[in-house]
Amino acid sequence: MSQVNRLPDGGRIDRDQSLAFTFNGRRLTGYAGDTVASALLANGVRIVGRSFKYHRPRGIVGAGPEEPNALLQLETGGRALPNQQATRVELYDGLSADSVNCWPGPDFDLMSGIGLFHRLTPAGFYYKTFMWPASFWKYYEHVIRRAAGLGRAPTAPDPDHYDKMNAHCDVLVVGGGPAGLAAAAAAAASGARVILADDQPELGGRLLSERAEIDGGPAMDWAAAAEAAIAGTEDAIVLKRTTAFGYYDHNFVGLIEQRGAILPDGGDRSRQRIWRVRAKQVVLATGAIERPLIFADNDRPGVMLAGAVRSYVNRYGVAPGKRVAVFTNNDDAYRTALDLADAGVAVAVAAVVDVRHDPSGDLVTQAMARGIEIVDGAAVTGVQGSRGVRGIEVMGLNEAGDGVTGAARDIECDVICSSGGWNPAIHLHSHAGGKATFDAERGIFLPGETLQAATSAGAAAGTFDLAGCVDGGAEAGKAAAAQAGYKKSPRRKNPKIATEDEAPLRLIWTVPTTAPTGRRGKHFLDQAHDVTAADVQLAAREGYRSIEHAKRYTTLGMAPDQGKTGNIPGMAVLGQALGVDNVGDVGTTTFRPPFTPVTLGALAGRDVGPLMDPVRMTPIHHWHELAGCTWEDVGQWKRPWYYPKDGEDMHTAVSRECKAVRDAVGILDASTLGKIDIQGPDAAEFLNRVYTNAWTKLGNGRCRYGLMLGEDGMIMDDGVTTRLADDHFVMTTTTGNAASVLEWLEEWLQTEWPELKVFCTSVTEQWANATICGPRARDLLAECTDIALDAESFPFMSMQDATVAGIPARIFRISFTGELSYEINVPASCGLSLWTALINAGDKYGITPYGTETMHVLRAEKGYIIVGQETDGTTTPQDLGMDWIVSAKKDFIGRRSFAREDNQRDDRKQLVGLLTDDPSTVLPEGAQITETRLERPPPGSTVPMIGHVTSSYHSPNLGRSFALALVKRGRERIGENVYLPLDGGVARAEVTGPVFVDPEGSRIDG
Amino acid sequence: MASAPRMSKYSIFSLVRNALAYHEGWEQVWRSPEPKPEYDVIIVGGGGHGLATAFYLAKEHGITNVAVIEKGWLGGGNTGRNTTIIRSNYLWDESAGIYEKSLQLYEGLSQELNFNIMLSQRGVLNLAHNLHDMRELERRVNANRLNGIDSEILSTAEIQDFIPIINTSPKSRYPILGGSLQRRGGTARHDAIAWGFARGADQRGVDIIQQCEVTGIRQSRGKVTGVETTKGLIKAKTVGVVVAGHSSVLAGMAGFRLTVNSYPLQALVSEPIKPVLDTVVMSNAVHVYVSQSDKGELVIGAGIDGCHGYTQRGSLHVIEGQLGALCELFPIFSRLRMMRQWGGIVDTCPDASPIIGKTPVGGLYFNCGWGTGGFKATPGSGWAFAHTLANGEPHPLNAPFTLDRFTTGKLIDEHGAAAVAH
Amino acid sequence: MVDPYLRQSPLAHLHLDARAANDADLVGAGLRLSERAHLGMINVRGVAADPAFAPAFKKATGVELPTAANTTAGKADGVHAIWLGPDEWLVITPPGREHALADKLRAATKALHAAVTVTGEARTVIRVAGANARDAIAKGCPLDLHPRVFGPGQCGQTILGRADMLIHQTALDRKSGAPSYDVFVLRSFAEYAWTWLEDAGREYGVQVVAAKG
Amino acid sequence: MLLIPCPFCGEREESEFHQGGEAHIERPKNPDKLSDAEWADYLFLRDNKKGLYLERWVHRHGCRRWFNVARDTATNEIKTVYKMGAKPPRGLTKGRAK
Ligand SMILES: Cc1cc2nc3c(=O)[nH]c(=O)nc-3n(C[C@H](O)[C@H](O)[C@H](O)COP(=O)(O)OP(=O)(O)OC[C@H]3O[C@@H](n4cnc5c(N)ncnc54)[C@H](O)[C@@H]3O)c2cc1C
Ligand SMILES: NC(=O)c1ccc[n+]([C@@H]2O[C@H](COP(=O)([O-])OP(=O)(O)OC[C@H]3O[C@@H](n4cnc5c(N)ncnc54)[C@H](O)[C@@H]3O)[C@@H](O)[C@H]2O)c1
Ligand SMILES: Cc1cc2nc3c(=O)[nH]c(=O)nc-3n(C[C@H](O)[C@H](O)[C@H](O)COP(=O)(O)O)c2cc1C
Ligand SMILES: [Zn+2]
Repeated sequence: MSQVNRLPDGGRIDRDQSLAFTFNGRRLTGYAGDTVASALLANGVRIVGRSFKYHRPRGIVGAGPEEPNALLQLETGGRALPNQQATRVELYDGLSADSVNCWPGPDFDLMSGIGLFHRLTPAGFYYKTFMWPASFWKYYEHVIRRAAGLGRAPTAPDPDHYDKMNAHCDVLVVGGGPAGLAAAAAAAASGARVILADDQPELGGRLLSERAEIDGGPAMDWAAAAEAAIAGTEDAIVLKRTTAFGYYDHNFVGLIEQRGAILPDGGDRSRQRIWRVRAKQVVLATGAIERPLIFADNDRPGVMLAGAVRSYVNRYGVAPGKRVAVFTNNDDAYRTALDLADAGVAVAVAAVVDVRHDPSGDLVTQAMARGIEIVDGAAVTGVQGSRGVRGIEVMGLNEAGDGVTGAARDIECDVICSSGGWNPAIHLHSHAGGKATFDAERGIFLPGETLQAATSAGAAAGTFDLAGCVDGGAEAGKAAAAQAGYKKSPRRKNPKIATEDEAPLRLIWTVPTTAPTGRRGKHFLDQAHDVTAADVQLAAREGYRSIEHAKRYTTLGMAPDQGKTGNIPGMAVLGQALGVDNVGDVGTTTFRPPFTPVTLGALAGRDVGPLMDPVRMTPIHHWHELAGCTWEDVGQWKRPWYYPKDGEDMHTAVSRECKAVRDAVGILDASTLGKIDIQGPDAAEFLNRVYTNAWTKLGNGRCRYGLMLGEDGMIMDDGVTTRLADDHFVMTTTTGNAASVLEWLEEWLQTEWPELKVFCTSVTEQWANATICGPRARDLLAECTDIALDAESFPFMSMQDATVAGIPARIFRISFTGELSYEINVPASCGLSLWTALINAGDKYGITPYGTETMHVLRAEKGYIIVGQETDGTTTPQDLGMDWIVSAKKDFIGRRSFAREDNQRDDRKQLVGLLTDDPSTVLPEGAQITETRLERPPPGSTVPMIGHVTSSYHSPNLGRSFALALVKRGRERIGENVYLPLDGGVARAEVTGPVFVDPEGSRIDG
Repeated sequence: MASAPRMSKYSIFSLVRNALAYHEGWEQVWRSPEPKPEYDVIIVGGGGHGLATAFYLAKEHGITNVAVIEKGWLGGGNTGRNTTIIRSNYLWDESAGIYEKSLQLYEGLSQELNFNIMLSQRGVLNLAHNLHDMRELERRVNANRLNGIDSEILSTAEIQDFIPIINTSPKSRYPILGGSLQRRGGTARHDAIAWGFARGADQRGVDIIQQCEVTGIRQSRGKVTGVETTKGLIKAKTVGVVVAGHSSVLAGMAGFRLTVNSYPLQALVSEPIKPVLDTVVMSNAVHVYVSQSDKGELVIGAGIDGCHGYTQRGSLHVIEGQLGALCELFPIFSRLRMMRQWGGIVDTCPDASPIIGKTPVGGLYFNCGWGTGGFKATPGSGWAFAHTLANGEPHPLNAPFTLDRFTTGKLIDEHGAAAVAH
Repeated sequence: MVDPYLRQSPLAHLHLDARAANDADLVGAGLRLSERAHLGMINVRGVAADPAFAPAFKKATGVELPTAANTTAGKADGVHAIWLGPDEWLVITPPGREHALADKLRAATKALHAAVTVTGEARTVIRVAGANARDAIAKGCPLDLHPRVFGPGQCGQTILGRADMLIHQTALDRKSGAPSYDVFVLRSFAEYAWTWLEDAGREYGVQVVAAKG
Repeated sequence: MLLIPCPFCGEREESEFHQGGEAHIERPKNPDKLSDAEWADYLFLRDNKKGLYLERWVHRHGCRRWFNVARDTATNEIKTVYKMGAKPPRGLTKGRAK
């Protein structure tokens, strides 16, 4: 049998289902129910990787999310998953895993030479060196970067997908150990909606790893019954393989569920799902995480957590070694000794080394009875074997616990089970602002005051006996349900659980050896980042006295395991180095989400690819698409940019479209413009306040252009508003601002002027808008409608209801191009019909669909602005020469700001036109303008600028280029030259007025 | 006054020497003095800006009877939680001036401080996803170049060459149309900035007093006389307040209000991986930015949270949104995992520019409003603020950034350049 | 009145009728989707506190004004009213009846501070039914749709993925007992919402069904 | 991730809302009578309080109504919500940043 460490029987694995996998190319087998870690251990693999900084050989330490060392690269290509904790990956057939951070492999790693220089590379050494010569840092950095990092990113896009589920419940229970099961069962029994989430494939928590009994039978039988009871209640959701990763404000908890049958491949389902849970009450039954004892060379492969070894023996049927020593400061680790002793002949317990004198609890007595040697009042002072434990050196511990006494004794062993006590997993409690209180006796942090509707139960609350966990869990579940409004709870009987008497632990934070810490072997606190007790002591010595400084200086707790095993010992080492009385006063670093790393793609969910953001489509969208337009993104809308005919480039297409509008007729889909229906007796007064010009006297059926300012006096939006009746207007806004303008209007109405009787309703999408534009527009429209269209009957800036192509329509005679123009609005569902009718009827007039680019050229030729292009949040109406639209007679939003000093400056930038010397030069939009001819300066020196180009095009109508610009004192400069330093040299341009075509406005009537 | 306590220099030689002595000979990077009853200048806030101010006060102006008062641990505010992006490609002349000064100081800072701040000038690329973005970039690049700041436009193809793993597909929801690149931009090790300035200031005699919160600002006849702290009253006739997210709180103590609003700004890091991204990439339109640290994590951020707050944590939906954008831009990041997320408290100004200068109270100066983007300004801001404190008048570099500009209307609107945080 | 053949629903290009015919024999799909195109909709604003308003509304529409938050009144396949806010309602009519009803509403509220706007063109309605309707929607909607909280006749304005949605639980499905929802989205978002729902439903099986109007 | 009780629709997720800054900033009745400094005060100067903070929210993706929220910006605890135009509930008054 190749699984040399597999016990002959026992465990929760399925020995009938053998699974093949590879590790660093080696073919191995394990069983269904194994994790990669248990399978590797079963196969006798000891070295699973190399350490981050010193490239020391490392083995498996834990059996869960606390694992610092066994971070593997899973699979390859697009399915690669770096840095996976072997202890959390369920084995599957065909799995392929590799070690990270070593080359060519963990057994022989070329970088291990680095370890020789370890004395030169204490915490933070890089801050002190690599500075000379200054210019060399980039080479040093290159080397540092290559050396750092762990696994490798996938090399192809993710073939899997992810999704999310919003969920609500009365009681969310996190953790499905005895406490969580009891809590969930109690809450569910009361009728509350319960969600129970546990990160393991099976519920039971620690019970999966222990030989505990409840009601006289295996505790897992009790767990199975509890699970069935919960799952059996209406509305309960039980989520396995689901980790609560973050606890956020107002009882919002993020869970991540693994859904694919195997970790790296979701199959047809989403690989992982984020549950966004809003709970009325939360019970945190997340258990506790064992912490190691910090002794010299405690990172050698074979040094493991005692509780983890119990998991391997009891849950996975694996004995990680043949001769196991236990090193403990508490009674719980004796369970490991007992379980190993009971595991059969394959494994022997070398000894229990206990830092306490005369340990005395029930478990100790049992161990003695089993004939296990107990070396009390002793310390492990050294580990033999650099590539794997071969034995330990043990010496007596002095009274104070800070020195060793007596003679050294060697004990042969290949595994060391280390236990320094258990830390309640208060991570989630702390995420959302919960306090932690220090229990100095036990050296642990307990959940304190919380800002959330939450309680902790079981080991997470510092209750370590099983009976207490079950009882406390049930109480917490019942209380949570009651808080959520489910007061009635059925009577339950407490299960019978025998409790062993356990003696207190003895806190020894760093286990002394024969030399000061750091001089003989390394005492690792954070194996993932290679942080030692000496590093933390150095930090303290150098003045990084705050735990937060020490963390950042040494990188303690900053690796993917986030210091689940090392943080608390690290804090204590710092406390001792600083000489504080109560190490708890040093405090913890801040617990932050996620509890364990969360896939970025899962957090993105389905908001990627085609669903990344909605594509907003007008009713005519698909016509444009068939016509082969190119699109411009405007907010979420797609708008036709231009319509290239076969072989046309943008320039040719746009020129053709521009000519068509000025010479014949063009048609534009303007459906995206914002439209707001404004009704009520105070509607005109309201417009007076939000626009710069006056609205009271506007006649019914008449249209007026308006500028909207922010209260800071800067232009915010513009558009045409039409009076439909005395108390009824319809406002148009720019496409991009449609939603924000409506919200702005509502804000003023609701918060500032509730006395105004006005209602606003968005009708943007109620109407499709086809705008026909050009000298033949009237002829075209006449074919489709019966109303009189001559300039007198239907004058510029007016509106009429009519039927166009059989469709009821609102026609607005307004123009953004200076040409005769009709904006025909029809019910959106008729938009496409209208459009095709106009296209067909317009054929004989040479109708040409045009896009936003042509629209921009044509409006610029007329000097019409685009908000966001000619304006940038610092532009006033006066800057644009639009004083004419600013009423002096009334107050309006923004008016007071004009009077401020800066708006009175005489060198403000003003809107002007520019004509380059060379008519073929189209200036880049955004080009900067200088007063005199200046080249671009060399880096480090500057050239004064007087403005910039806002819009710039080639105009087929002018037969040349032209531009609009904002230029200091621009209007005074008309007729003068300015300069534009560009990539290819300096261009010269003459300043002109901003209107290039038809300044008299004679074309407006066709 | 307090002479330099220790002057040992960091170098490869000192490293070797100390290694032989088991690193027991290293001196404290800074002392932990008890506050004196009075100082010439008090700086409230031991973030990068406050410490830089103290350093330049001592170094450039010879004013060393200075206390920096920090309520927590130095560098623990936004300085300790930012995404470390450094660049100077701002639009307006005023901003270009101070940010470029800052970048220049950064370029010599490791040597000046004798502390490796790991300035990594790997380039900062701003992406454009629509025509409006493109125009804005073009405008800024042109302005930068006339302001002597290196800046260039990259086409989509050039971007693909530059960053092979980026998704430039024209089929993506918001295709990349181009970008602007400042090659001198990059990142630096944020903690090192705080520690290096602290060490430099301390060596020159500045008292850095941590775990000491300012609880009141004493005034007499319109002039500041000192600050009340959790360690008692400390007097000074010149007080500079540099407390970022807490600026309004301090202004409240002094009896006036500011134009800043404090918001959570979040960031997160992925687990560490081998180098895949050698540039800082930012996108306003899809709202995300990312770089890879020397240690291997992807450092990822986006815009501020939606509502005011002093909680130093934010809302998950903001993170969810930014990661959608990230996975669109970098499809190979989808399977990587978030290792840690956190928040800072940023003090945003209506025009996305800072306030550095006088206040209604004589002798009391504020330096705040850096919002989402003041890390890059740390040395420049400290340099200019030190000048202001030393002379009682602003330096021309910070003269435009007055509180008064909100009265006159002379705002310096950097929303375009300030981007999604940075 | 416009000829119906001139009108196109925002999902017309997806040829849902053909797909429905195709899917007619599908069994076991957990999600059933259809477009209820061209429903008449009237946006009504008014002052709920004005004692004359509710009666005027009732008189014109024949439906009680729903004043309790997140509730509706009337029959989901006839004229009904949906609460949108404290002074805002959406009146739904069978196709083609909205203008006449809007005129009646205008007349009835003439003397009051009210606004009546026909807005049905701006939206379409996707009916989401089947055993997994709630699950599919819950993938992108933060509302608690659990039957204890959100029952037949209830409504809410909220979010679906990245689009705004008005959701109305019309009935419990007669066959499965599962709730069925009308999801109102702006027409420009219709394709997004449809695609989104189909994608959300993939794991449950999606059947396109013919609209019943 | 706040859960905000819209006074009209009930408790809803933060992502449905938009915060509109400090509450109870009234537009001056007669802007022309104000000095530039007073105008700037109205436009830009804010309490930005740490602790109990009165702010305006709009239920953007819901009923589109604006309302006031009294929230502790140091803990995110929402003390109460109240309608526009209403005075802050007793004991929850406006004040400077503390
Ligand atoms: C997530 C995030 C990402 C960012 N990314 C970037 C980026 O990529 N590039 C960039 O340029 N900028 C970035 N920034 C902004 C940048 O971090 C800040 O502008 C900058 O660090 C501010 O430095 P500071 O020294 O002014 O403030 P801080 O570092 O915040 O220092 C202020 C100090 O004042 C102390 N203090 C407060 N109140 C008191 C009191 N009453 N008494 C005594 N002390 C007090 C605080 O404890 C704190 O230490 C980011 C910010 C965040 C939060
Ligand atoms: N004697 C001792 O020293 C000692 C110390 C600690 C624990 N224990 C024993 O351990 C058990 C504790 O019971 P319990 O129920 O409190 O804890 P548990 O450890 O049995 O169960 C906790 C469960 O929560 C899961 N979990 C943890 N964090 C999670 C998260 N963020 N999301 C999802 N799931 C998460 C874990 O995987 C585990 O399944 C008892 O049997 C107790 O006796 C004993
Ligand atoms: C640029 C940068 C890189 C970081 N890298 C890591 C990291 O690799 N590992 C880690 O645990 N935290 C990392 N952090 C986050 C810090 O641990 C911490 O969360 C942050 O400084 C905020 O402090 P707080 O969480 O203690 O409040 C990083 C922070 C920054 C600003
Ligand atoms: Zn609401």
